[in-house]
Amino acid sequence: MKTFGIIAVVLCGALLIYGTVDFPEWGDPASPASTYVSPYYIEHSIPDTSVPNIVTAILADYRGYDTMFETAVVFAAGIACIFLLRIEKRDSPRSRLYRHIPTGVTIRIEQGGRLPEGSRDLERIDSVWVPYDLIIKTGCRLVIPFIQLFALYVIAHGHHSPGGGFQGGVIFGAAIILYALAYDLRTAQTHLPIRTSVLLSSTGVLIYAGTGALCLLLGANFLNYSALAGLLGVDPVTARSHGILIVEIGVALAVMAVMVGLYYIISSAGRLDEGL
Amino acid sequence: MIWQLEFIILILIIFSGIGALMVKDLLGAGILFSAYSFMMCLLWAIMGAVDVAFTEASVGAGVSTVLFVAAIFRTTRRSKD
Amino acid sequence: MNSHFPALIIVVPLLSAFVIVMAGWLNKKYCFPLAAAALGSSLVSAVAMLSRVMDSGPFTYHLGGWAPPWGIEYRVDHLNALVLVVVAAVAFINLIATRAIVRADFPEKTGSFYGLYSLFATGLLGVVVTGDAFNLFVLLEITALTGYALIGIGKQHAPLASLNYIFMGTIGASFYLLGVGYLYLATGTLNMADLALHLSKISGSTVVLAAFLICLTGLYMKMALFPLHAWLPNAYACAPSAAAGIIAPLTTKVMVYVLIRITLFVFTPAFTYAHLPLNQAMIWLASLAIVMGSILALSQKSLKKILVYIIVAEVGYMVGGLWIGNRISISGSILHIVNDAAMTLCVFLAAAGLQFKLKGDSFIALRGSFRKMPYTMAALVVGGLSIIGVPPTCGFFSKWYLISGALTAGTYQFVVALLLNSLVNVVLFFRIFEIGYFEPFPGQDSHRGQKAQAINEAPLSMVAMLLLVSAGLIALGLFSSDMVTRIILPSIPAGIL
Amino acid sequence: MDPVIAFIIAKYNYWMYIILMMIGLCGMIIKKNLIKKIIGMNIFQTAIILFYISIAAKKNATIPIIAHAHGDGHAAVNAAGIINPLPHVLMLTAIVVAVATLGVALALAIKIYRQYHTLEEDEIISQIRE
Repeated sequence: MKTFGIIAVVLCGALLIYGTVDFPEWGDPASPASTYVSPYYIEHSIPDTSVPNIVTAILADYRGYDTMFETAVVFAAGIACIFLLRIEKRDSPRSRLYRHIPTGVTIRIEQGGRLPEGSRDLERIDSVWVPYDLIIKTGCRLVIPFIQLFALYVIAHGHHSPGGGFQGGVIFGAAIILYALAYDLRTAQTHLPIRTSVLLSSTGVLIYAGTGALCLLLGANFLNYSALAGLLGVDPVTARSHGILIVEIGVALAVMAVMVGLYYIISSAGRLDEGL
Repeated sequence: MIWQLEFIILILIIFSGIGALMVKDLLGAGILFSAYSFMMCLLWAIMGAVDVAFTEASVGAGVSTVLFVAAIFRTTRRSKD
Repeated sequence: MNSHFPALIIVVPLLSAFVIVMAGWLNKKYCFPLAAAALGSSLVSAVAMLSRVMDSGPFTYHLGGWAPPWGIEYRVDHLNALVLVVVAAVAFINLIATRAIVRADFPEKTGSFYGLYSLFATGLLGVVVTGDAFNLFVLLEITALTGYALIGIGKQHAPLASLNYIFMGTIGASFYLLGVGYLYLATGTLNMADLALHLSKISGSTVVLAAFLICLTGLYMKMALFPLHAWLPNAYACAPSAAAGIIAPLTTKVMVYVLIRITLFVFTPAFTYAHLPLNQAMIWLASLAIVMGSILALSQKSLKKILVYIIVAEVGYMVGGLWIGNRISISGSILHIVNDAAMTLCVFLAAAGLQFKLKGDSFIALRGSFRKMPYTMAALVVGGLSIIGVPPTCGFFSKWYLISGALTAGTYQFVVALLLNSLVNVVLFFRIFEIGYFEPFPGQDSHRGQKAQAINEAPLSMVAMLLLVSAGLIALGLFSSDMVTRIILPSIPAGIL
Repeated sequence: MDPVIAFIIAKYNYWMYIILMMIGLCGMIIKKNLIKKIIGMNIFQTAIILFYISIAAKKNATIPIIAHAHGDGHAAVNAAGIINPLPHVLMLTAIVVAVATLGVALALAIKIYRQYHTLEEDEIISQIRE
């Protein structure tokens, strides 16, 4: 089986290399790909949408329909993982582990006994091998606000510099995942429970599709932001630029919530109690 | 495009790709795959695709590595081939 | 408002999917009505678009207000208006029919299930209506991703089958993406109508031939044509019956539609049928798919496994009809897309009803099912006769067009494969009817003195939908001749003799 | 320089994606472990993204962001000096699709491990046969 696989793949590779015989020269400016449709984007992206970053202009305006379905793909992945792995039944209350910080002694309490949560020098841990990581916890507490600030910058500055909804949303999600890694899944769930993350991802995608439907209701074609000019009180070109910004915020919200939801579900294999 | 730099990165990509498939320990494979994604992001940055490189760095090298390690934590680290 | 129908048919189920998932977490009882309303409105707009195309010809819709080569464009002509109505109807009927099954199988996950269900229907509707090659890839990914989740939730080894489906489906979709990349490299545009224009000028270069072959392999892998069909039997047999009711009838048929759209409308017929050895090889491949599909179906022990291998054989019908290349055989394969979706829906709904009530669909469980579930078995009989190809039902007419097209083109191996498959289908279905009708009910050893069995029929909504679909099979059969003349023949491009 | 060397120099960049695609395809076919197959699938997808990016590349052209101060006149932008932005947009979609497929594949791998307690395909198939 192994040799048959290698032979088939090498044959397919040779065929593909033969297929590149008639390719245009690599990187030559006169190739059909760079002389037919793309020069229009390069020359007209500022007069049409006043967005210097052409990739963001194409992504959210000229081919905004693709990006809407791309956000739907991210949303579908989040819902699919929750649908596949989520375990609803509350199994019996298992033993709980506590560590006495000054002495490092771990205490196991059986049959759902509980300690007062407020005690300062007793800390709840998921399993015996969890190290006492004061440095990681305080380090992350310092770094996370700046990561989130940078994520907001990436979303807002998508018009002028590389970045935009997807990258900003993922970085914001990564900040929350870092928090869940530094502490444990339970404390991260107090700040952003799985229910809020699903509702946030639905609102994010609804913002995107809703803006498109709003343009439809205002009479223009679907996702034609210049129809928002009357609503936003600006001329059609800046209305397109604002439309792109609204859509990027929707994408960022959806991507952030889905990445956090994916991490919660996969790291705890659906039980949402013990993460990494 | 300084083609020497690009050539080195291509070699690194191919080695980390093959390494990610060859190494027996799955956690090592996950880390090598994250290195592969990061090298890919560098190659695209050199080729001028800055938006794609940014996305690959944050989505490819970032989140997919966390998902990989979380999945390996929930399954097993040993693999036979 | 009617000028916005192409956008409405996609946007309403898409928005409803997001609202359903929210409702799933807030208040579960709104999920089913929302999904039914959204898919119902898609069905209405699909029928409205079909009637508009029939009387005033194809029309286009520019997304985002940008003209075609720069923006994304929807082009609705006879071919995809017809397939749109089929997709919307099958999705709506299956939703209504399998309501009780969903409430029984996933009591606490109905919100996510109906969200994924309407996203799946949106993806299929989008694949059929789009006029942009890359947009078709993104919509294929939505359909595939929701399909993996809907299949992966099933019992026994459904997760493994779904993971194999992921591997094969991703390779197929990536090959299609590579093919579109080759086309973009050669012409510089992504719009299908624009591509057809530019490809006719440079049809000599090997890049176009390489793009053609790569696109074909990708699409064959997605539609599970015989040598690449390994993922389909386990995936559809282990899927939960509510999900199998929409995945089985539609995914392969929509992929055949995409094959017809790519070969006839992007690579114009002049290019597709120019390479004689390629056509012959494809016809032999299709005949092989039909024969192997029916042989593999003979060796199966449960109803669903038989139906799944029949799907593998049906894909061979449509691909063979396309490659024979004359107007009759192509209209036969387009008509077969419509008929096969309806037939597969009928038999899969019947199998879902049997599995729901008899707790299993192996031959032992099916014994005496005529007495217990008369209406479901009656619908299974109509579906079986249609798959065999008995005249009043629609299966006969599409086979008739395919066979007459093959005879005029002189490809006799295709005719032999079709007839052999019909005979094997007769054996398959009459074995099930014989078990269902004559075998004594396990508790009852002799025929004499049988007291009337308690009719333990499937839920009312399912039985009503089953009878509607089986009546539809016969109606499709009766109206197939003027359906072909008024809708299918004008949809075939001019270059075909 | 004879034509073969010129041919290779002109086209070698396109062959990079073929090598990576073959590595990915080999990984999926030959490897038995499910996680290895998922890694192979992802390598396969990034190879195709590399192909699109090498279509977009232009010799001595800048990145697709038009440097312009706010409010000044729209300077004439010559299209030959800027890299083709369209494949970059398409590949943003392909990267996000690859991560979404990776998430669902890992979720299914965890479900399979919970059912069969192994990730090796041959052990799983032997368990199914019993």
